[in-house]
Amino acid sequence: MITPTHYLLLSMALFTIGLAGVMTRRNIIIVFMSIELMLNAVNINLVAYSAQVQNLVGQVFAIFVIAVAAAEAAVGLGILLAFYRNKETVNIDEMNLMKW
Amino acid sequence: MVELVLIPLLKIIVVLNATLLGVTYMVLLERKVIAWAQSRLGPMRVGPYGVLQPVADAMKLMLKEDITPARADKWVFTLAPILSMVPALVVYAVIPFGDEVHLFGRRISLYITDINVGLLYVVSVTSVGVYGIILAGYSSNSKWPLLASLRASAQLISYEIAITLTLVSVVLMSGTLSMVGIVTSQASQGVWYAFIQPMAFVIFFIGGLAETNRAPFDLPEAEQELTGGFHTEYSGMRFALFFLAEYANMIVVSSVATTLFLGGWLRPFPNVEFLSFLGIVPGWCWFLLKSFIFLYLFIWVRATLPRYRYDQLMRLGWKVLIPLAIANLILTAIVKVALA
Amino acid sequence: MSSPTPQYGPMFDTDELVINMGPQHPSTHGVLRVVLRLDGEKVVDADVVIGYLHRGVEKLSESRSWTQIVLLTDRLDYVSAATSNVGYCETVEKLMAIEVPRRAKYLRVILSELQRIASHLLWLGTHAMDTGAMTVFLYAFRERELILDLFEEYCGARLTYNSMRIGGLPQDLPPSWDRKVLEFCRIMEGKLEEYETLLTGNRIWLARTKGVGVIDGAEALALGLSGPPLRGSGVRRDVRKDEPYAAYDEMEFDVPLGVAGDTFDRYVVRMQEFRQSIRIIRQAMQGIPEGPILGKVPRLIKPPAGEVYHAIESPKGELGFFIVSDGKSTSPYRFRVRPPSFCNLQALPRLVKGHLIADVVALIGSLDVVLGEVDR
Amino acid sequence: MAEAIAFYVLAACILGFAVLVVTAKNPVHSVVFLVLDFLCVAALYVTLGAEFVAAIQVLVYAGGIVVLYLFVVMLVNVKRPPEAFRAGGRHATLGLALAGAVLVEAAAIAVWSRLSPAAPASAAQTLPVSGNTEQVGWLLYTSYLVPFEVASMLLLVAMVGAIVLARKES
Repeated sequence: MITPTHYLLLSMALFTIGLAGVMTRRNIIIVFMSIELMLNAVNINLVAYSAQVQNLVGQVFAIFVIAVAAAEAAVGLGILLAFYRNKETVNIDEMNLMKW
Repeated sequence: MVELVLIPLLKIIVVLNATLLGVTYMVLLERKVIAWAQSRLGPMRVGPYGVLQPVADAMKLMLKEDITPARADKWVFTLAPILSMVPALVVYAVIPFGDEVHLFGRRISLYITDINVGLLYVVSVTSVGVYGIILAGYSSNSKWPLLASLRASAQLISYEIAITLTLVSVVLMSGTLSMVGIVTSQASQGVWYAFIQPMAFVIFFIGGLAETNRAPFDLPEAEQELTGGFHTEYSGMRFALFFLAEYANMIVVSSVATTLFLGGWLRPFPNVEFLSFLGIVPGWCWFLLKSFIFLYLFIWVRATLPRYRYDQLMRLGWKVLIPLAIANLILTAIVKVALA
Repeated sequence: MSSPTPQYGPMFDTDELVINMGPQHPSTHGVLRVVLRLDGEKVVDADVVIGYLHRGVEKLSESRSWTQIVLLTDRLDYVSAATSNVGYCETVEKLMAIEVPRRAKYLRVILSELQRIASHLLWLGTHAMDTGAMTVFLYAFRERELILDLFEEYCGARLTYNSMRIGGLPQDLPPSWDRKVLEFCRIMEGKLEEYETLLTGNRIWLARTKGVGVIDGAEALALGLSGPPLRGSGVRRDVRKDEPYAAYDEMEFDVPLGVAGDTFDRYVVRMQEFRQSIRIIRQAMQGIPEGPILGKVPRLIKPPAGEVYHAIESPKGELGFFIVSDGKSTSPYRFRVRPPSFCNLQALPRLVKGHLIADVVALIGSLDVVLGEVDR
Repeated sequence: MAEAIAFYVLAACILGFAVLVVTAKNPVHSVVFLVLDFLCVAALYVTLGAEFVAAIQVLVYAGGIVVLYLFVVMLVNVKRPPEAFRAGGRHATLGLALAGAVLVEAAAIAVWSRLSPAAPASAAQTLPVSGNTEQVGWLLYTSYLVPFEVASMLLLVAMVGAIVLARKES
């Protein structure tokens, strides 16, 4: 029997992997992708509990999360491209200026 | 057990095989029709009138050396054709080829499954197909395929928007996303949606040409410009997978268009009693006939028209088709609310 | 992508992509190589590299007898051998001051114009094919086949005709050949309508050709363009009119001109030239005089010392031959061809700049180059 | 039983692909794993009866957002992947420690929640429509209309912002 706890553990593990990626990778694109993983971990929780309590609000929120993720990806990658054009790097450690 | 596992499994086997057979013969059909359009004979050597040509082609592609370019990203290079073939085949799961038939004392529905989000499933699965193309271009370690794959992905993503918008207006009419539900709602409303959504129908057809990389939107495979396209570096069976995927996608687009706009398996004028003698022909025959008309149109267009340029293609997609599709959607919504 | 050795090389040129088009490319019409510098799909610069089909025709001619050279001229513009033959033979005739019989002149006009139609058909087919309209290609080749049959009946060859002799022609017309030519003219007129239906009014075709590769008359002249590319820019220059050779002074025909100097105008000019060629063939067929087909030519051709330049209007443009004879040997001292394809091709980098890749193939097609003539 | 098999297989795929996303050297490989990961997550949604979210997951995430990532990777990754210069990861120790701490914390919550289960599931919501898509749509356009509109505004702003950012200054 698969209980919500199983889903919770899964989502937790996924979140942790994403977090590890954010903290350890140097390529900002991979950092972005790790954030997407974390968002997905959240979504799994939302949907799992929505199924558990027979209430669709969880799914509605999952959709909002996806919308926000899309917006984040668009703007984030836009900033990244603008940055890359000026500094010719995607290394997150080299992004240490507030302005230039 | 029989109901749950055996019958769906049999259906999947039948549909997959029929699709692959249809795809190979689609190639022959295309060569023949274009040949006739160009006052040639087309393939004539293998079998009578060349009917065994697809067999020979398949043999050739399987026996050919499968070359991986030096310094290619081997892993992705192998994955790309698979990623483009799988979505093209998976879509067939929700396409209703016909109503129910009685076979060996059982009622068997002529579709693998009918899911609540059928149309959305089609759209989302086909949207994954673009990865095959991008990754093929990237992994070949060659400039022409890279250029072609960038073209292809931009094209697919742009035209997907227009197509999806037309689908939404159809969904507004039918009130359901289920593919079977869309057909039955056409039956109950007594009209094919092509007649009440002509604009959506035309936009869908044009977008379908672009989505399947067919002329006049075949820029990603423009041999005269890009020496072949994103699959330039592919050979043998991996090339064959791209090839099959393209034709499988053509059949998908025709099938979806048939389902959405031409009443699927319904006979022409389903509500006119006078024409009820047409009901003798089984539904799946009507379905195949309508899809075939679409496929013929694809080929006909290819034989007739020159190719768009990249910027013109983008302009057509973004400045003509998408606004028209949005306008059509809004109009449909207004009319629907006004009538309700 | 994960290269083990760090590279700190220049990283600011990542926007431009240098890409090699040809010599093995489906739409460079042979072995042309164009090195393109691209910004996205836009062409920043183009460098035309030629020489992949160089056979040394000019040098070879200096060790061949005057008659043998006719064979070599076949292989210059190999889709338009007859006009090259005419050009060479007339040059030598001019050097030797040989009077060519009128019947031979008329026949030269007929063969030249048939050849012009054949060459333009090949251009039309490949040009349309380059832009993706593949049916036109096969239609054009269907009609070109008829011309090849006519040539085969006349001289036995289908591509390299060797159809001229210094002083006239090798043989008279085969029986009932003239009737077949007129029949061909009738068929061709109908087929032209067919091509125009497929292309001229087609929105996509117009979008692909209008405003692409615009060049004005002055610049076209400065670049040394000739033939349809020059006339497409509105410059009235046609060797057949300006310096009539063969029997063109007795023919009545118009010189079609373009206005905008874009790819579409070059297309229209050539389409009109089909009709003018048919008109010329009909006139020549009607007015063809009886008489000999070969003038008084010495058995051993040995022109007097001197140099000569003579140009004709080949389907591609102004085809000129410059020959120096030392008066002693039985082969030219210096033999030089002014090939229209070569001169037209040098406009390509100028034309493609700022356009997209798709336009590059359209423009190569629109210039109508034959690499055999470019590289010689 | 079938549910358990599906869950464990999918969970293994999701976690495995996620690890590969984070560890792959080549960013393009990372993107490919990310797509596969998202597809598995979508499959998980299907097993949970959330077909609509699953379809949206594939359509928006796998078919849209990740394509964007792939584009950017191909655009910027041509010459110099950052990891090629210095061995080892950034803040490797700190990062992994932090991740471990989060894992422990979350596990603790999970265990605690298991020991004292939450209030029993409330009675199933009654909506005037049936079918997953219809129900989600009903909620989106009734109770959550304002958040929905806010989300669409957000997307619009993001779209404009992305175009402004990515445009070359002329």
